[in-house]
Amino acid sequence: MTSPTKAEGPGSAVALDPEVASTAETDKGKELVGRSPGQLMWIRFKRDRVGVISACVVVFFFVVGLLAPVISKLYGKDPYTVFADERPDLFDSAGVPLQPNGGISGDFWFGLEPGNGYDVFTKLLYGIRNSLGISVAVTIATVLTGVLLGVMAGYMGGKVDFAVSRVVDFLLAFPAQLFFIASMPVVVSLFVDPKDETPVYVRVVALIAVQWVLGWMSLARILRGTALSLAGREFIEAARVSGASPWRIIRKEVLPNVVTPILVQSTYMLPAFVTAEAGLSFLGVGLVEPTPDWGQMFSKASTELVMQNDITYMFFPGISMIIFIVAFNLLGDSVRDAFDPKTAR
Amino acid sequence: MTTLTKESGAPTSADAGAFLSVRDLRVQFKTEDGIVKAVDGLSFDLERGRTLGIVGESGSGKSVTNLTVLGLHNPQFATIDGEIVLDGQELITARERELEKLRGNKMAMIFQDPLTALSPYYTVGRQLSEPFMKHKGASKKEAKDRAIEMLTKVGIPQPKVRFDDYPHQFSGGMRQRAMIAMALMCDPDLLIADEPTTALDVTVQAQILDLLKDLQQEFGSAIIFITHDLGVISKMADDLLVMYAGRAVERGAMKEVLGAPRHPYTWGLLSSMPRLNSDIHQALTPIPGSPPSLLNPPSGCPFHPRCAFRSEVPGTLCTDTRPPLGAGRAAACHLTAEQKQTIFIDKIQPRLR
Amino acid sequence: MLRFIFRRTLGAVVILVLLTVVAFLLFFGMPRDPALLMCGKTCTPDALANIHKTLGIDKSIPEQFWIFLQGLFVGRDDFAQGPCPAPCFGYSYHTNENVWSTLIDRLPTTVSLAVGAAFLFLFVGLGSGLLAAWKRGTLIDKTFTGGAMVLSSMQIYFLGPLAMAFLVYQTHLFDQVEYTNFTKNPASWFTGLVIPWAVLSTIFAAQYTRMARSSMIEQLQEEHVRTARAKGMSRSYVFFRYAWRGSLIPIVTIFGIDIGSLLGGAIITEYTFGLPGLGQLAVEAVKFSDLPLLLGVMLFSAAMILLFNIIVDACYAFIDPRVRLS
Amino acid sequence: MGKGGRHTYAAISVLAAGALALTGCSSGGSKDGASNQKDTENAKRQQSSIEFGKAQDSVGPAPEVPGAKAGGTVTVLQRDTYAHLDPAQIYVSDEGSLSSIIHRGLTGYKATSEDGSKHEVVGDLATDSGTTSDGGKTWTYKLKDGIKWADGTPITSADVRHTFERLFAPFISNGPTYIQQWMANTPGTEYRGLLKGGPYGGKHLPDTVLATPDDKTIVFKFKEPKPDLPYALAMAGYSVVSQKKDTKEKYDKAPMTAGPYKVADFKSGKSMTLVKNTNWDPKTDPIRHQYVDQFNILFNKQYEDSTKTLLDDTGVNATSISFNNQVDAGNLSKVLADPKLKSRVVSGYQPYVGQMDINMSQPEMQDKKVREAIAYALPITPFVRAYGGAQAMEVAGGLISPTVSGYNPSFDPFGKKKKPAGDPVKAKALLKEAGKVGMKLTFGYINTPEGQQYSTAMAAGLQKAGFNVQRQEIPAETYYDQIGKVKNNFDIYHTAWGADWPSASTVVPPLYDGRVIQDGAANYAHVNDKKVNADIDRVSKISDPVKAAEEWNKISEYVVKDVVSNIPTGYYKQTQIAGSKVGGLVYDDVLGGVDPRRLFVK
Repeated sequence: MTSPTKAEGPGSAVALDPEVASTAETDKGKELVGRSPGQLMWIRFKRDRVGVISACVVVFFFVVGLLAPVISKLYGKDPYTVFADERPDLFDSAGVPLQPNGGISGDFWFGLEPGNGYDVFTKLLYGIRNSLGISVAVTIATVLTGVLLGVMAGYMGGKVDFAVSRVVDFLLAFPAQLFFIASMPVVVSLFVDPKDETPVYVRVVALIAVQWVLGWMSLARILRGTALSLAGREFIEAARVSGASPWRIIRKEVLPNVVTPILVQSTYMLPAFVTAEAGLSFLGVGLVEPTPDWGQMFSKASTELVMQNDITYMFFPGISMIIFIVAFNLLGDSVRDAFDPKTAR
Repeated sequence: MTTLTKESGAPTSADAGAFLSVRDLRVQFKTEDGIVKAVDGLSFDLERGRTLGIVGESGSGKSVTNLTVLGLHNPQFATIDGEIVLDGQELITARERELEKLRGNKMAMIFQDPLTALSPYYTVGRQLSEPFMKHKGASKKEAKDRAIEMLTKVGIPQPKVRFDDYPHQFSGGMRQRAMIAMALMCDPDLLIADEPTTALDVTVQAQILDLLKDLQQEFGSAIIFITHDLGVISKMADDLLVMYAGRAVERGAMKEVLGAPRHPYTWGLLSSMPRLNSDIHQALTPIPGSPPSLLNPPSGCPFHPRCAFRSEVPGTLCTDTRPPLGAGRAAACHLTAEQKQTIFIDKIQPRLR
Repeated sequence: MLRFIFRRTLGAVVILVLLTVVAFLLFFGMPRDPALLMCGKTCTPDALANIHKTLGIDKSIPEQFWIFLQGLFVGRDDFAQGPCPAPCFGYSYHTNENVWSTLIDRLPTTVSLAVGAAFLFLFVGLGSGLLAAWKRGTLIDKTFTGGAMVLSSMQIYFLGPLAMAFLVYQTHLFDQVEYTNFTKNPASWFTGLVIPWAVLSTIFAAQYTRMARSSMIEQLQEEHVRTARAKGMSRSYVFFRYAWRGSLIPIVTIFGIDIGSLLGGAIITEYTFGLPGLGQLAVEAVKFSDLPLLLGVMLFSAAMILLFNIIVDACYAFIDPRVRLS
Repeated sequence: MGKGGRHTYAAISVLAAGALALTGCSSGGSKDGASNQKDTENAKRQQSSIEFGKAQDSVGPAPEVPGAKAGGTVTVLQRDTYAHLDPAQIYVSDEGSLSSIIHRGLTGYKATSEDGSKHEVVGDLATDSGTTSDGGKTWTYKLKDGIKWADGTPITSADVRHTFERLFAPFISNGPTYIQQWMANTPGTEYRGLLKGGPYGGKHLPDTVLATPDDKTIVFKFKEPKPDLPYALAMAGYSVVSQKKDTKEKYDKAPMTAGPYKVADFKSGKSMTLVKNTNWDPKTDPIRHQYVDQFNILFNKQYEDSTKTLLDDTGVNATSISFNNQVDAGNLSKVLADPKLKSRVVSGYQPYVGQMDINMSQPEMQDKKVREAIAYALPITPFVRAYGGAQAMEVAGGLISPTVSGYNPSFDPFGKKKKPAGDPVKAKALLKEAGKVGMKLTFGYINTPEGQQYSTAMAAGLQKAGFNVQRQEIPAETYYDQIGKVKNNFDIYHTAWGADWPSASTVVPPLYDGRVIQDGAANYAHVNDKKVNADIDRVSKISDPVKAAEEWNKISEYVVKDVVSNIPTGYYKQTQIAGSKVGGLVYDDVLGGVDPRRLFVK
């Protein structure tokens, strides 16, 4: 093992079960020849059946989100039509579907939403689309920030490290949820032109910004540790001695070595952001009607109207979210194992 | 897999005389990639008061063998076949409860890394006393006296004070001594030392080795000494077992094996080791290639892909047939005895000077 | 030890002050004027200015901040509503109540919820985690791990309404969720909180099961645990003494974070079940732009998080002798 | 890693998730039953005007409630904590309900029927509902004997004078302003100039406005005739305040009371305990009773919570009630359908009428065809749905509530009762005629769950008629402040207005008089129509209440049909439930909720 990029992060220096150790050793013995860690990871991952299935489920959700407009076009409805006014025969005067099971029928596959009678199927599609879009954006933003600040702090040390670490400590002491709900109106008001409707994108930007501000610290902390230990390693020392600029060293030598923790952490962060975003919409500070959103569907589901008259409704957002989160967590485990087969579970 | 015959010549059942007798030991782990044969048909004997050295590269099955002797593998993950007889008692089929009575009592182990092998959460004294209290039914007071006695014996200054210290308050050498003291608490008849000196610097290493020898003389224990350092082994062992890919490839008295090795792998080991008295211009010769995968070991002689002398063996013997290991002083190689001797004298020995 | 506590407390106070600054700034970014709320239907610019003055928000932000900080430590006497002894968070704009006494008033609900749930999820979560680790690889392990995987992926805003719908509305097996003071009626205190406890601790317990299991398994693979086995110590002794001791560190760390943030107000839980605790208070404070209340809840919440950080760090010293508090 | 373990638990995970899916089923909504009868019921319940009672009607005690007995404790579940206890700050209905049992005013409404629908105005602290000699310019009141504050000190004319003078203090900003405006004879908030800063600097109102010649006599003098003064004085906001115990701002938390109950303990946001006021003499009070020993009021009970608790009806819940909480939208149809609950459910109208205001100051709204298009297109069904269906919200035809005299059930110019979901075809035709298809329409909506729900569906309905609707959320707490600005940027917004007393004189002039348009005034649509203004002046001088009611209604119909500035949406209804051991349960139309004054424990 001479190539520096093959060096493993310090996180993998775990004490081993003897049998696990021997497996790992032999694994390497066979496969080490001429394969990059990425290829190795891919080979290991492909063998993990649960991981592959979870990945398929996750991909399915993303595809559904991406193709929501296409699917609803084929299905022939959109999530904005007020069916309670279009098809009043299907509802009572309070907007509860008259048919049992939330009005599930051939026309409305997942039934109708009590209240304004939106089509649940398309609403869920678009809800997934919007929630995932926001969460992906938050993940990208937090990863970029976390990588930048974490690696900088760890590699440069000194004042930069001190400053970043204090900021991290400070932000970690924040009551996150409280901060979210308190700052959402503020952030929205920063963008809104009082003349026009608060555009949906402003809420989206605010949601992303608020979660981003309090989302990057854990990753930064992890990467700081990794970069700190890398900074003392021989190949970095060698690059430094040979006169490479710090920026170049970070880019060429440090970053390739922190890919593993970044990938693993991202797969854990994304579902957490999905649930956090949904939580905000649940509390009424995220996306609001009529913009479809996963969390906002939960908020609807927890109203007395739904709980008393139409329990069926709450299962669509509920079950789909559980499946998504479970699949994503399983995927996260698989990704971690694929990168770092020694970690025992 | 090729025609693997029984290890002809090896005794099929435990020698009545041997204190520890291992027969045809096979340890396999199931992994997602397939079955790993970590130990594949290993046999050896050890008598009281003697030291058996086991050498080999990483992954050759040394540690697995010894953990198996202690019964520390989880049967859920490992399949173990063969026979291990300690002082007339069969260990592989023994119940967990029986093994617990033997461990730390009749047989004890010194682990490689004293930093991780001692629990950071309890005092050294407590960790020492525990097995004594359990196995000998001693009181706390008696156990403490014994522990202090042992700490004194392994050369720890102020043992009474150190008794209440935590492992992190000890230096590396002291920790290793404490480990040894712990292993010796119940006067074990069998002591397994798994690279006990690898983590230590040379002066401490020498002290520890002396200590082990002294203690062996005093207690008459049998010692299995695992290392990949031939220098250390030459100071400690009476007999030597060279392991490769989960098998013994050469066995014999230490002096014979090191003085006149008969297996190309042993030659390789010796050639790759620097010596104090050797010519500094003399290049070391590493063994080419890397250790074999235990998932899918090479056919025939597992060493053949790396063996420089394969061409000396006629036909496809090396790739087809696994060479047996004879009884007593023996090497598992298809080369004839004469070939081994000539090659060693002509090609290997000059390099070792 | 004392020095450690002193030093950490000092650090926590610095963070709290910074947090107050942030919360102050945050509030002044809010799009609403709290005075408008109080001013009512017949509001005039005069009346508005008057209210600004009584609220003290006609002064500059640094000035207001300084007055606030002073009040925290020595109390204030310049409120129309009455004297305000230290720690003075002022009076709520909305309800005109002393903020500190409102916090203290709401605290029992939050504490009941947090402590009850913590009690449950610690026992259930750690118990099943240990069992799964002990029985690693068996059907029990797989059932527990799989169940924990699903349950830990649940959200309070789904599980809560679900539990209410089935246990209360449909089957009437349980009482309405409601907070009754323990000293007033312990029985209804208990019955009123059973569902929130169960829901909260289901999700948490599942997380603790996963965590306890994986950290026990990790610990069981530690060399010192193997050494203990090699000494002939029994499996259960090694499991509960050696491996457990090592597992405590991550467990205590996470538990400290969890209980700290729970005591600071479980916003979604309290909102879902309509429990009048600190979390709900926070939502109300935001809704009514109630700066003193908002600051009070934020500081209290952060203080809880910091307090438990310190407690966790102090706990490390008891668990792991290598940690020295200095 | 991986001993194959995870495969199994992944399978279990999927199974567990699936099991949840199987259990979820529900039975669907209910058909609205008795909704057809509603119009006939309304007609029956339609108010005849409230008369001024005679002096002997003002003599206590109040007639016994059939079957009533004294004693017991009633638990009261309320959603909102009482923000104000100072009478001068009380305007909202839940505080009004509380006020009815702790405060007293010069006059009050006395129920003259057992169902709470008929009332007359009688003297409360005063011996009668007031005497005037000059057609309503000068009103004289005499205080009864034996009236006392809760601390036992007598209530004198000085207290009454103080009550009215402190209304001019700057910290009083939430209560009604009718009498202040009448005294100063100015619109809006200019009245404050009459007694700047209130009475605290030692200044008093001149005797030409308010005179107290002796301990028992109070004389109001106005520049214009104010025939409605006895109604106005009956408002909770004009209940008396003790001069000696006035603590200014702090009075709002701990007022001196005179009613049958006094505040023993008040924890804002949590609870309030009311106990009997032993210094209240039933012989002086023609309106109130004092059957219950104690009221325990609990706050923060959302409609859902209080409904569930009251339906439960066990233990202490059986003696529970809510003064103001309605049966929540989700439970409403269930509760009304259950015959077993009939005896403990009461329903009635709230005084409010919902209306969509079209902002007449916006240039785009000047075109009457556009306004008519909005009126035809606007779906009312979303509004009805958002509040829980037909039992909670009745589609309105006009702007006068069924509780106010002059209500005309057949008025429905835009066919909302026939086509509550709107008539996009007709609307689109009108918009085309106006040449404004696709025009931008800014819809300011209140950011509550209901507001969000109905505004999206209303927007969808308007969109169908060819409007480009821009929904703009407005925070609920400042909603009325924002739309109350004359220069707001919204084209349409929804408001609701309730009469302060059952006369359209508290509806039409404040809402549709073009001369009162200013920031914060209730003419939210900025209607400024010459005919309307002139008619208001004419009708306010009519002294015959029946004729006046008819005329007021005509103006309101003109506003809807010809000005097309306000589109009626709904009449708010309310259904309340009580525990089975609560007696004397009556829905009082004037209070707009359960009448707390006559409750007892069975």
